[in-house]
Amino acid sequence: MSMTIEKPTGQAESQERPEIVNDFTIVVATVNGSGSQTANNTIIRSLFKMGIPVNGKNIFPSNISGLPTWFSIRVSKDGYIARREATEILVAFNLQTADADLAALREGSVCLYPNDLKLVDKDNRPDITFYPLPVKQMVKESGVDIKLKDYIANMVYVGALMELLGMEEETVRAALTLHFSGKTKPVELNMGVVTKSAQYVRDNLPKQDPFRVERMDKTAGKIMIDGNSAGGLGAIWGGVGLVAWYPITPSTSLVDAINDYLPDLRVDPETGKHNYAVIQAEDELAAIGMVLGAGWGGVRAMTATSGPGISLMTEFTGMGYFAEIPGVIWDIMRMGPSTGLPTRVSQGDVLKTYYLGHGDTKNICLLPGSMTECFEFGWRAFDLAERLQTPVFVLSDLDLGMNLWMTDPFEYPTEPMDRGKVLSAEDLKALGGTFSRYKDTDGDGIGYRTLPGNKHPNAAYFTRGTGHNEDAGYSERPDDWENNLERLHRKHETARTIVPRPVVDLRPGAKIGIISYGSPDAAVVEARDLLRAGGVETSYLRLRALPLGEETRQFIGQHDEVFVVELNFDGQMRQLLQLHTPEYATRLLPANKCDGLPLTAQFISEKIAKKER
Amino acid sequence: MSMTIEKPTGQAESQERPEIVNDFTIVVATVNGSGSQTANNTIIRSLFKMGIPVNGKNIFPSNISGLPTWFSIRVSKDGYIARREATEILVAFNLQTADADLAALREGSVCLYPNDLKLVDKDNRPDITFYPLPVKQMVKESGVDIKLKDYIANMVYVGALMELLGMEEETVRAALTLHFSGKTKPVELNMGVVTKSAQYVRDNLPKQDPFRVERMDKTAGKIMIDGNSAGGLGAIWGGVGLVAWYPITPSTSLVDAINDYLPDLRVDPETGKHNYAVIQAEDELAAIGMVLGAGWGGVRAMTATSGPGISLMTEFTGMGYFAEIPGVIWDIMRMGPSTGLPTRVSQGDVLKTYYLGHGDTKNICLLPGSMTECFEFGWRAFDLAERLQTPVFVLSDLDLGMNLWMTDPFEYPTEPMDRGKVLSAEDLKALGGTFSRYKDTDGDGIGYRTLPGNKHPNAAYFTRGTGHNEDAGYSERPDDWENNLERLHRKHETARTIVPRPVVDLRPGAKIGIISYGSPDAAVVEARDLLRAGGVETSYLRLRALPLGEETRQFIGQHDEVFVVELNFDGQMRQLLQLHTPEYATRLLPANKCDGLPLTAQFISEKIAKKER
Amino acid sequence: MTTEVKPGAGNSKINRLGLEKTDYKGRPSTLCQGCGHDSITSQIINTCWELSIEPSRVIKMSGIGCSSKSPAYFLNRSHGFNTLHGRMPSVTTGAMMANRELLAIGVSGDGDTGSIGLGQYIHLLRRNVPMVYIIENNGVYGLTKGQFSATADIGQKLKYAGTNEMEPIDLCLEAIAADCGFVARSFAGDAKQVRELLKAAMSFNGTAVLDIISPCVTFNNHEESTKSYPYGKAHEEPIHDISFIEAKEEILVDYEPGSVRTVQMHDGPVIQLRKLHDDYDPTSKAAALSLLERAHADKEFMTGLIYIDQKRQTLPEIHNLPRTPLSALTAEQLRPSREALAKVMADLA
Amino acid sequence: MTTEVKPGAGNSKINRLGLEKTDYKGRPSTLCQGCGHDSITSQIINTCWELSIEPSRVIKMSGIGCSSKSPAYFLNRSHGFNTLHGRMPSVTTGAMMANRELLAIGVSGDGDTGSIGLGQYIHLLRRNVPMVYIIENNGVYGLTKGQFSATADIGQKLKYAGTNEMEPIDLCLEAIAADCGFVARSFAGDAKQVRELLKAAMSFNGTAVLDIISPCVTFNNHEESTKSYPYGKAHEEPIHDISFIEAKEEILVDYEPGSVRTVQMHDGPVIQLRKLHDDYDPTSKAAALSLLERAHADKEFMTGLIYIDQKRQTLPEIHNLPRTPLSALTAEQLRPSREALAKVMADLA
Ligand SMILES: Cc1ncc(C[n+]2csc(CCOP(=O)(O)OP(=O)(O)O)c2C)c(N)n1
Ligand SMILES: Cc1ncc(C[n+]2csc(CCOP(=O)(O)OP(=O)(O)O)c2C)c(N)n1
Ligand code: SF4
Ligand code: SF4
Ligand SMILES: [Mg+2]
Ligand SMILES: [Mg+2]
Repeated sequence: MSMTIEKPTGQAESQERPEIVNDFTIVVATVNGSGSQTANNTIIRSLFKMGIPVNGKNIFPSNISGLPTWFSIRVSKDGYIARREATEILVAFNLQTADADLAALREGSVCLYPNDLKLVDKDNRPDITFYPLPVKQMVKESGVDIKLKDYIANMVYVGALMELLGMEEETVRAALTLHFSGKTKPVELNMGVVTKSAQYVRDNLPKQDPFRVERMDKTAGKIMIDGNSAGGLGAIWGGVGLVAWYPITPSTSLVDAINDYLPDLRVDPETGKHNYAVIQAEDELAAIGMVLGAGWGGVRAMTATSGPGISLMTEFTGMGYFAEIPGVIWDIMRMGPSTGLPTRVSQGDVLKTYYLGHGDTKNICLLPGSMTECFEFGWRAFDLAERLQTPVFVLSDLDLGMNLWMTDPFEYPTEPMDRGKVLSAEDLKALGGTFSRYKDTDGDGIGYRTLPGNKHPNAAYFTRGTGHNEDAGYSERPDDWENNLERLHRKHETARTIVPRPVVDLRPGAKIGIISYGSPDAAVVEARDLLRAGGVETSYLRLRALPLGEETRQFIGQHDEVFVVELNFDGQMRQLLQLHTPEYATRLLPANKCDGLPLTAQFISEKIAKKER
Repeated sequence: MSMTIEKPTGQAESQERPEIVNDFTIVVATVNGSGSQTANNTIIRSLFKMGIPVNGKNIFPSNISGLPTWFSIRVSKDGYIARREATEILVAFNLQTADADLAALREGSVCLYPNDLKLVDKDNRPDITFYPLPVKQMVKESGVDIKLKDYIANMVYVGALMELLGMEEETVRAALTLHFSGKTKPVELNMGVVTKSAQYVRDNLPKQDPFRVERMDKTAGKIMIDGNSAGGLGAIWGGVGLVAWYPITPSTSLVDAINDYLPDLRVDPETGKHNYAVIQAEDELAAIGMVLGAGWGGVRAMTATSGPGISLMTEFTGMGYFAEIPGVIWDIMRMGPSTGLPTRVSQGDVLKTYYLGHGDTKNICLLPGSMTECFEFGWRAFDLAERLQTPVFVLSDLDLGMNLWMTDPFEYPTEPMDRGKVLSAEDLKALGGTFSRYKDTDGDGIGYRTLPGNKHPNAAYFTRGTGHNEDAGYSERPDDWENNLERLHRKHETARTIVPRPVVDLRPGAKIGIISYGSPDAAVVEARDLLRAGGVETSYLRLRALPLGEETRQFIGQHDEVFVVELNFDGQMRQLLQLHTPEYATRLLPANKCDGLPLTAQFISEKIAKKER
Repeated sequence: MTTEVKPGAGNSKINRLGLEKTDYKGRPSTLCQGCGHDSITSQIINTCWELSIEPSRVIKMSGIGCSSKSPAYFLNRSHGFNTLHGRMPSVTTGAMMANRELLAIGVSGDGDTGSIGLGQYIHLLRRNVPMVYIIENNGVYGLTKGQFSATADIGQKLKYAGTNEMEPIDLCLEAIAADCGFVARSFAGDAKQVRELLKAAMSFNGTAVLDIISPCVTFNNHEESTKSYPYGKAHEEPIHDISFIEAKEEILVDYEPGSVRTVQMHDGPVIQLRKLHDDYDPTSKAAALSLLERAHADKEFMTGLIYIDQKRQTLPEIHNLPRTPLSALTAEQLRPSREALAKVMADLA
Repeated sequence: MTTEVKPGAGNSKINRLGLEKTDYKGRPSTLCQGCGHDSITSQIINTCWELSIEPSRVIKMSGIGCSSKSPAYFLNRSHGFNTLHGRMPSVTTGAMMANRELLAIGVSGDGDTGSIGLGQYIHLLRRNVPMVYIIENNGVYGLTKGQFSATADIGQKLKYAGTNEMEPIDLCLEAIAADCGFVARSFAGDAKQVRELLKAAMSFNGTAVLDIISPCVTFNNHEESTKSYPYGKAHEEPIHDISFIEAKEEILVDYEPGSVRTVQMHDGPVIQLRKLHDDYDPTSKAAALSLLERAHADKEFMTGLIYIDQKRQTLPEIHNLPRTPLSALTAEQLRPSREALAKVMADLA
């Protein structure tokens, strides 16, 4: 992509070109709003259906139509799904960027482009195989209505790639069928152009490049999904009752998914009544307010937002923390500060969210690193929020949330719902009608609560963000205040032991450790292989939640150097790790990047290798 | 005070009681809204006018009238002004708390109370000297109108103390005159009761306690003021143009002071026009928005708020940081999280404010520790904000802001105003009309800006919170984004070198260091004397700003153990210090307290002594 | 009229639920002696007792301010939530969606609603969240010691705050503009009207706004202030004499025809509006708008039920919620089956 | 009429400042082809050029949204500030207090103003901050891909967003309730009316609200949508034919008496309102309220200058600011003297 500065890979490829099978990257450059998403997903899904590990990343603008967008499809027989900087096949369908995109191509690559597009530099790149496609003409021939013109145009490169790479026509049809949920008319219309285009290539553009695909069996039993849909499904299986939200990229599609699935899954079959509500609030302050109101009322409530929304939720987060009200907040992290880059990925809210709220607050944060975890944390977040009576944040990101990932199907929740310490009227009766809302009866820092509507005459208590004693009475007494903060601290220590533990891969003899979380996992996995190939063995700990726990301390202690891989500028998780393990503060080395793009294995391995040399 | 749990001081006082001169604490317990502030300030000011170091701390409820309030007046010949836990003289004028207040009195103390108030425990405290006062009767005799009843009643204890302690009648009169800004009628009315009460004591209540005051010369040339007035004056001498605010305790009195002084100081003598505006916004989001709008427009703009307001300013702070707009935000810290204890002190926003805003933000924070610094940082904050083109926070607290402190008079600003890098139309012309808003021309990370209204045809640029290049053009390019964050980082490094440096007192051979900031300074100073008396020598570094600098690293390096003294639960500054000096992370020990009360020297010295034993 | 009627058996001190008035009391007030808010508090207590409202059915909501403290001073037996400054609307929305069977009594102030909370206020009204929304309107920020609020009249003077240069916001006009179906204005000094309006509001299905002038005796109670007791007592102009009649009671007094309007509430009770001077139709939005606009122009202090419209759906109705509170749903109703998950997964393969 | 008039010498392509229209252009728009916002953008360009407005006098303000992007597409020579979502009002307030001599042109959206920004919008109007406040109203959140906004009509259907169950907020009604002195509604498809209203707004001393229906061709442009081009073209009902006449020009056309109302703007120009069907008096608040209430009830799309009142003081006037911008004051004017400090200190001794 012209947007990444690609250094030519020194060693020129030899003349006789060996085939390269199931191991290359396609970048489709188009104009956003032109419906290329359909075409690109078709390519991904058909490769997937051919059993070939594949992953797609959409690098799109914060705009509705007319600006450049790049979609990179990585085909990897070894199952690597991280972004690569190198591109082997360019689909140059955007004249605004075509020349720059071409310039960024590594030696020996391939370029498909509409034959009416003038590539200034074409003749200076003998190393590239060019395939000009008669897009206009084919669209004309297809005779579709003007509104669909762009969509159809994109099918031309689908057909061409099908032919050149050897994709199976049937899988392409199957992919389109899935996309149009079985409606034959659009499927046939698009398939028509795909096959025409393939035919044209067969007749006029002899294959001259080494790249092709070949059926494998590496996707059997897997599904493809984006993290926001996974998270939405997780919330539904977590029994979400109220979703209050305000639209913001890249979190919107999480609520869209919930809206798509809820009617099938949660409408009462007898009465037709909705056992849920999704409310579009007027802003994020209202959204989090509704969530806390509902959580206080005994319903599993959530919102989904991104950086700017998190900032606006600061005051309410502090109240939820201090008045001890359950609620779930998804932050699909995008690039900040401020409005920043709404359509680019980052992990820049980690430290901020952990400490969100004035005064001494520390919030529970879950850190999904895969589609299965987006689903699992989707339901588990509610259990933790109700058990710990506090807002729980799920920090996903744009790469996880909005891109299509290959994954194992989701496992049904392994545990029954944990509704936490709630006293019914009967419970209260059994207790002789005495109850102190904020008393640490069990030594875990968590008190018992009652829900509004509880008929027991002693059930009521008063909820407030001001100082209070064990009985929820207003208090300014220094000892009440201190005791309360100490109990909240105990509660945080309890949380430390019940939040999802890190995933650790300890390599015997490895002196170097890597700590990461969230979407960079894919790049770390690949980087470790690269490093191992280069003779550098590493251990790996993937964090899955804040607060940090004991395993993490041990892991750091077991290595001479621990690189913290993350997508932000200040190394926010590294800072939290240094605070967690002051004794090892100097062992924790930064391996962070912050340019809005998903991390690459190359970046990580070079960072570590350089330090090791 | 009944609100602090006071452990009896083991060793009982001997029988023959030596005089105790100018060295004791008076606690006045009343009901809030009863106007006792007048009486208490009268006592403080008259002691001050007698040349005796004195300090008052108001421990009041978040309420308008009817709840208990305690005012503690420390008289200290040695000039110690921190809060003490021990009380020698109790004015028990609040029946709600009288018994508890009495119970909390150390052995051998004194208790003044209205003779119609029944003290349950009176007979079990032979160690206490009791002075019953005929308050009702004197009020009746004074014949004042019912509205003033409470005020007058308070003058009764002023008179009694005057007599018992030996305060000079003239200084009391002078204090009242100052309070009523010279109006003789109220002065005489109050003085009447004061003298009557003194007379009554002289005639009926023979002195039986050892406590008295004696003229000194330790307050010559000094003034008494509260930190909010000092800060307000500082802002005025800083040339503040716009104040946009929303009322919140304890910051309100800062804007009140500005409103009181501005008309005299900043109305154009010829035209009568106002060279300033103070706008009461509808909330804190609007207040900070107005501040940034005015800062962008070229005016020195500020707001004052406290915790909840800081939370609401999170999003705008990130925009100010990223779009690089000057503005000054005073946070008079009160106890959080959430609404917390609105009338109690804390330093709980330090870490939060430094990192305020989603994404990678780091904000400049000034940390005044005295009245002179409240004034100085009041004007200096504007210089820094305009020089660094960013929001600058001044983190004061309720103790500094709302209590009366003795201080040297304020020094006229030592430097001319620094309006920062602003290009006029002429400057632009000289530059040949070329200018890049976000270009690091000088290598300090700070670009040049133009103000709206600049007539040069090339002066205009577009301000936004989204990604931008050096020319302020919208950009999603990864390299533009990264370069911009790196420049902002350079700017932060520049800030590190120009913010107020810490005040360091290095003691040869001291193995223990103390780091503190803000209002605890008074307690630290006293604690170091206590420790020294106990054979423990300490060095002391008082921070005055964030980001932290090199001196601080060196100071920590020079000591085996460094105690971080602060008023919050999580040791927020200690965390920032650990991140600043990972190599010394384990040397930094917590000495923090978080109960809503100003810190005492006893707490600090015990904390350190215990560790040292 | 209802003021004469004692619920429960005869003149006894217990209501239909067998509860005494003390069962509806709260903690002792910590507000200033004579604060208007306290008199509204006692009318809330009276109303709930007289209507025999089950305390456990009530949630007491508020924002931040002296007014917002009041929920602590009534109905100790009800859950209460003293939220954040200006945020009572969103929190109450969530709570009522969680359990639509509750009766929400919200107490806010003119600063809490008219300044920081204005946006949430209007959006709550748009959603028609079922609740009684009481604004204890004193024209100042009491708890922060007397600054002007957005409802203070232009030109008004206060010792501390100086002169107010801003046009006031009329929270009733805002409510009507936002299609609120129950909009009333009253005066804390008019106990009977406050009580009758409270009863009507508690029987209304939707958001019921009561903008009650509630003098701040400490900071804003001198004659010239339109928010003071003296001013209110001198200038209050009720647009009608309102009485609330529970269906269960027969109407004791009846008037000559034409002199009375009756509004039938959807679940039985009746509001009786006795004409005072000119006849006023509270079901006409146009009438309501011009009444307020006139009152604003001529600085008149009109009180009573300004507008009522029972047609709009409430938020739980719009969302087609079951009668069973969402908070009472079982794990089975909340978590879809294994089969359902398997099917979704299959579609993604 | 003005549409006929070309400023500058005769028919030349330069205006009184000697600037060509291109001098008023911005960067190329990145909005969708045919977006209503772009047609408003070109009217802003035309207006500023025709009125010979000094570009350096203008500040372009906005919030966040497709609409809020537009300031980048006009007046490259003016400072611009694309603030935060819903926060254009507060930032503009600060900027205009800093330099009252500027002309603020603000562009917001229905989501930016009616949802997240409603509170700041109303409080800006209360303060009467001098600015042209344009709401490019399309009934949806364009930039987040088509959710309903607070101005979407109840019952409206969209493929993606489903059916809208909420009553719409009328941002003109809100403006009048907040005593805004210039309230107009228009349609992006009615270029001439938009232009004339813009000219009037730019000559108004105070906040001038233009609620312009500006179709989102990508998400909300089908016939049934009241915010679509087809609907607008079919249903727009101008309440008068408006023309703006700069004092400098003599009135070219004149009509038979009674058929025209003229509004004299405080600094010279005149607004001419030619009667269409029934006579409408835009200086009557009562008339304006009932017009909007009727339009709401009968779902009519009335456009034109709904309300004008030039009596209110602006915020800089209220604060008694000098004509010299605060941003132009010298260090001497800003920092009091040593003597002044000494005196204050003495009083505290
Ligand atoms: C976010 C925030 N800002 C400011 C405050 C300070 N504050 C507390 S109450 C209040 C105003 C209350 O006025 P009103 O709602 O009219 O209630 P009243 O005290 O007059 O009854 C303010 C500004 C706060 N608690 N939270
Ligand atoms: C605090 C915050 N929340 C949400 C968003 C996401 N967002 C961007 S624009 C927009 C709505 C814009 O709608 P409107 O104002 O009507 O403008 P339009 O795009 O329709 O012209 C939203 C919700 C944001 N940028 N900031
Ligand atoms: S300050 Fe005013 S509003 Fe607050 S309690 Fe006192 S009288 Fe009531
Ligand atoms: S999405 Fe709608 S509002 Fe946004 S640019 Fe496109 S047409 Fe305009
Ligand atoms: Mg009030
Ligand atoms: Mg819109």
